[in-house]
Amino acid sequence: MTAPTQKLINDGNAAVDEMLAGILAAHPEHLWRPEHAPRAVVARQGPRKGKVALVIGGGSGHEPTFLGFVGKGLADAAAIGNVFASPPPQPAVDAALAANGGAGVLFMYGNYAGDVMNFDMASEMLEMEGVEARTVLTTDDVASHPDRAKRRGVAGNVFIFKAAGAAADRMLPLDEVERIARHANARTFTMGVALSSCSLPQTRRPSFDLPAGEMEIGMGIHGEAGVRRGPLRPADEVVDEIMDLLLAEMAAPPGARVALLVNSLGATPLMELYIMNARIVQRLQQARLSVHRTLVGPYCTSLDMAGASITLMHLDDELAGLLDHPCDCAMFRQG
Amino acid sequence: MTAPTQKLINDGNAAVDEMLAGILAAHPEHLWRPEHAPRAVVARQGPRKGKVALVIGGGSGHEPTFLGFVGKGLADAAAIGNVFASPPPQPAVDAALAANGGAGVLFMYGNYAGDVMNFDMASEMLEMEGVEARTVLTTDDVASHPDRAKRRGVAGNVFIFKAAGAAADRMLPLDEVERIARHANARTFTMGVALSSCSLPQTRRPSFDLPAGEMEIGMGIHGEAGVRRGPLRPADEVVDEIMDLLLAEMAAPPGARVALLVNSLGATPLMELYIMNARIVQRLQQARLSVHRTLVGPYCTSLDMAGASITLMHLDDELAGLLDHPCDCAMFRQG
Amino acid sequence: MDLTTDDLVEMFRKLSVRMATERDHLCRLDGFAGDGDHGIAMEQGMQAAHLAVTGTEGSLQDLFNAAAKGFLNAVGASSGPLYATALLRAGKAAGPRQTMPRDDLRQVIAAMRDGIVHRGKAEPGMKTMLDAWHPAAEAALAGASPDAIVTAAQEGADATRDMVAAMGRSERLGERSLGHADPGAVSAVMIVEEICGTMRAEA
Amino acid sequence: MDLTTDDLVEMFRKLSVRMATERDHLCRLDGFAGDGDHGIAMEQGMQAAHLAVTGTEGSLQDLFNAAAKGFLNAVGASSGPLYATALLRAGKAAGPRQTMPRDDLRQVIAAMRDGIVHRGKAEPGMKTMLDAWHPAAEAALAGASPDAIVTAAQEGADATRDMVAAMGRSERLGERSLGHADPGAVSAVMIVEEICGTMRAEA
Ligand SMILES: Nc1ncnc2c1ncn2[C@@H]1O[C@H](COP(=O)(O)OP(=O)(O)O)[C@@H](O)[C@H]1O
Ligand SMILES: Nc1ncnc2c1ncn2[C@@H]1O[C@H](COP(=O)(O)OP(=O)(O)O)[C@@H](O)[C@H]1O
Ligand SMILES: [Mg+2]
Ligand SMILES: [Mg+2]
Ligand SMILES: [Mg+2]
Ligand SMILES: [Mg+2]
Repeated sequence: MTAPTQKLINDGNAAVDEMLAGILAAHPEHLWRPEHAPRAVVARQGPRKGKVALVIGGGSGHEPTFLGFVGKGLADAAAIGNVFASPPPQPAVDAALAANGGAGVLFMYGNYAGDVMNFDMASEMLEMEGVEARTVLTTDDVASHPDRAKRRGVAGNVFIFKAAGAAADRMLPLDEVERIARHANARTFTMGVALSSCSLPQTRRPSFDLPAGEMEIGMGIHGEAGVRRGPLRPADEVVDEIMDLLLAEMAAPPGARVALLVNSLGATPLMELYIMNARIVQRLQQARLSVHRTLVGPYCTSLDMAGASITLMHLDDELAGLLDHPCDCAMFRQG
Repeated sequence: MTAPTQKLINDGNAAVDEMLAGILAAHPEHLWRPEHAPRAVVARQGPRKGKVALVIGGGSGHEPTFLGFVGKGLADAAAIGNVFASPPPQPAVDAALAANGGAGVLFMYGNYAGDVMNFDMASEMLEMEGVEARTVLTTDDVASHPDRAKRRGVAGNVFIFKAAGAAADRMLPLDEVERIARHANARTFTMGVALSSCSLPQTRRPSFDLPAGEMEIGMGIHGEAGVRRGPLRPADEVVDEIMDLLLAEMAAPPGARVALLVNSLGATPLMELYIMNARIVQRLQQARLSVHRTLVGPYCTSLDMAGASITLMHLDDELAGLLDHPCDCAMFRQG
Repeated sequence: MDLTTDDLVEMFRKLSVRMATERDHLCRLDGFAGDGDHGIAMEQGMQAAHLAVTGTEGSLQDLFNAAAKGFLNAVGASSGPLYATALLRAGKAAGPRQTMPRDDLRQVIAAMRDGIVHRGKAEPGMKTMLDAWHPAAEAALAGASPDAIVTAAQEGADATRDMVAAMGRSERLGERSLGHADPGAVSAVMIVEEICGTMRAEA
Repeated sequence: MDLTTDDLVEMFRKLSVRMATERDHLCRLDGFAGDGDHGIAMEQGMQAAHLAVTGTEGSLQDLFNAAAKGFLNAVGASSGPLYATALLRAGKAAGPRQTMPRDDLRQVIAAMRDGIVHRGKAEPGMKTMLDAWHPAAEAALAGASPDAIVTAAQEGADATRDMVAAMGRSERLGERSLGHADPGAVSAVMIVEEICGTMRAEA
């Protein structure tokens, strides 16, 4: 019996609620929580009459995803699940009703069996309340399935939510916001590499085993198995393997513009992400692609997993403008 | 012979220069590098005629400290050292000359033997160029020495640099900026806890050993030994031990305002930092202290070390105003 | 002796204890192909379901409905909606009665299977909990003995070892999901066991 | 035979090789009390110093000055300014000569000690490289044999085991620095060894 993994937590079952208390205490100017809705957080600024309510959500353990992206110009509210578990329908309903501005609700979240079932139940419940709710699933994880519609949603969420949130902040109607959200998702491609297993607060054991000296290309943000396991290679080789696949998937013509996210899965520090970026930009230059915007850091994590992911969003003028739109969230600000 | 630590890097000796290339590629609108000065980065906005030039710097491996805090409203330039090694005098001179607005240069950096020797040599070299350079050392690490003047500078840098940078951005004269910098440092208190060792890119071995199940309270951001080693305790107990010491050191009267930073040492994710924050705010409320501003995340890291630090800055109206001053850096934006 | 609401409360108590005991085992199983949390979901879900039924006055259906709501709100995830729907269907099968013949638990098992199919849209062979629930339901409806129903569920769960996941978090693992039983199918066997134990408990 | 600039270049080559070999050992030592990087600093510093002297035409002093600049710019840290100043003082001691009696390396050793004191303001007993350099310098000035100078440095470095660090990164460790030699003192012994080897090398 090995020692439990090293975590600064209390009771593992209380981790999510304690984290939420800490977040609400740290960011009162950005976030509030409706009464009797312990797992819903709403933006102080943002939700308003006549505006489409963008409601995101999913399991915990991916911070700053999801609730860090709740704020003016981005998401209006988020539903918070247990660690790696979709929230039940009620928090999604609570979040939607608190953010509802009478112009409809758009649910956006990663494409996982659990999330789909729970948010669909939430949509049915909202319908009974006379609130129209639509859904756009994110499916940017190139490694998770050959068929785009069956792919999981991972770090690309940041760009996809950002585009939809900007559209909603511009007071576009639900049809338009939904169209833009689907468009943004269709043009976003992510692939990750894991260097260690994460461990759940409740078990404090590695969720899977990845021996030292090994890496797994394409692993999901919950430890779902990836496309290839092998010896850990130098950063440039790892980047090349991922970029080869991403560039082939994206199939953007020379001269195209992209948005780039170099994301930490949790335990990998900035130095390594920027070392990766040095190689990424070389590859993009070789492909004659220009980078309109770069984000580097922990944007979509997998608890304490070591590793990183690269996201490319193939921009057009519409998406570029939406990414440039200002936003002010507790954990993500721009413009 | 155990496997090298899991890192996404290439040649360990090239890590800092590759990281810098990745940073400059990611943040061209924020940072530039003078010709023939490979280890100096300068803010695109910020440095201007008649303004005191705030130049910070130190060893690499603490990202986003230091160069992530170079930008309008904060530092004008930074000198970049090897991993955990003070930069030599030349990059400090290059950074100072590039940022110089004719109103004098203020060097700010953590109090370490190596940094003091190198930056003092840089000051002498600048003097020969007819540029006045003064120095304010940060000494916020409560655990590092009983005598404040001999303490090391750690995560509190963020608040201390921020206050001085805001003062300089308001075009205050060198005397004033220096006074404010000393004042800010004197009122800032940090203490950390390590849950694992970091490892250097060149060695890829743990720099020291901290067995699983153990923690070290007060460890420095380079792995310098702390004040107490013992079994890892629940987050609330760890926070209480640190807060007891910080509150005693700060000795702020009931009703006082503080700025709070809950910092990751690198591998510890946001969830754990926010769980800590839930307890921290309870302790502050008990002490009848109010939190004017909270920062949570990786602000001053120690490569891939797991652990966290808590920083309290005892505010007065002057410091509160300076912390509220807007800044726009590659890795830190506000207002 | 007929099944009373107290018997039902006792059944959920046993389920809650059982899932707590098996938590880490189920998490490990989920780690091979999924996200390693199935044991936590089942522990929290059954604990909440037991808490809910103990706090509920009313018919057997009222208790099943309370269990469904409790399970769902505590868990979310995939298991939440699946077992919430299963328990609602179980309540319908039990109906607004204070007691029912224990043999009617056969309809309860079948109704749970139907609820899981309705919610999850999976089919047998996709390496899900359905691969345990479906044979169990068929055996229950065919009048098999409680032991035979459990055996059917167990054999169904064992068969998932040779299946490639085609649903849920663990979809598209190829080899890695092969060789390991589906965690949801394994926990399903435990639930079927407890229900059949209750069915058996004549007198 | 007198010491030529070629001999000096050769000495820095040996120092560069030596530090590369001892890198991990010095890092481990630095890990007990400091930040674990001393071996890297010495390896990169001496490598740069060697590169600098090979690229320099001129007097012994010119070569020492080039070595100082090369070491400093490659390293920074504590070792950089300390050894840069030490090497500048060594150059002054050697003077603008193309050759010098090998015995004058005694003054070089003493000058390096003086430079380290000037730059670092430490005193013997503070658990620094000075605890090796100081006794070595005293022995050198007292006319001790090359072997005796090395022994003096070695004994000084060994003595740091029982000292509590009072300077540099590793200050205020109490117990933890006790029992381990100071990495800077240990690398100093290696440098003194190479210098004394060169002093000895009467062909
Ligand atoms: N569509 C579905 N139909 C039936 N069972 C499913 C479906 N999707 C997932 N499952 C079951 O759920 C189990 C995983 O549950 P759990 O780990 O609690 O939720 P999550 O997958 O969200 O982490 C799987 O082992 C599988 O048996
Ligand atoms: N003020 C000083 N005077 C003399 N030697 C010093 C002084 N400060 C540090 N040292 C020496 O420097 C060594 C550490 O060097 P190094 O690890 O390369 O730099 P850093 O401490 O910056 O990481 C110590 O072991 C000690 O011998
Ligand atoms: Mg899950
Ligand atoms: Mg160092
Ligand atoms: Mg699971
Ligand atoms: Mg050192």
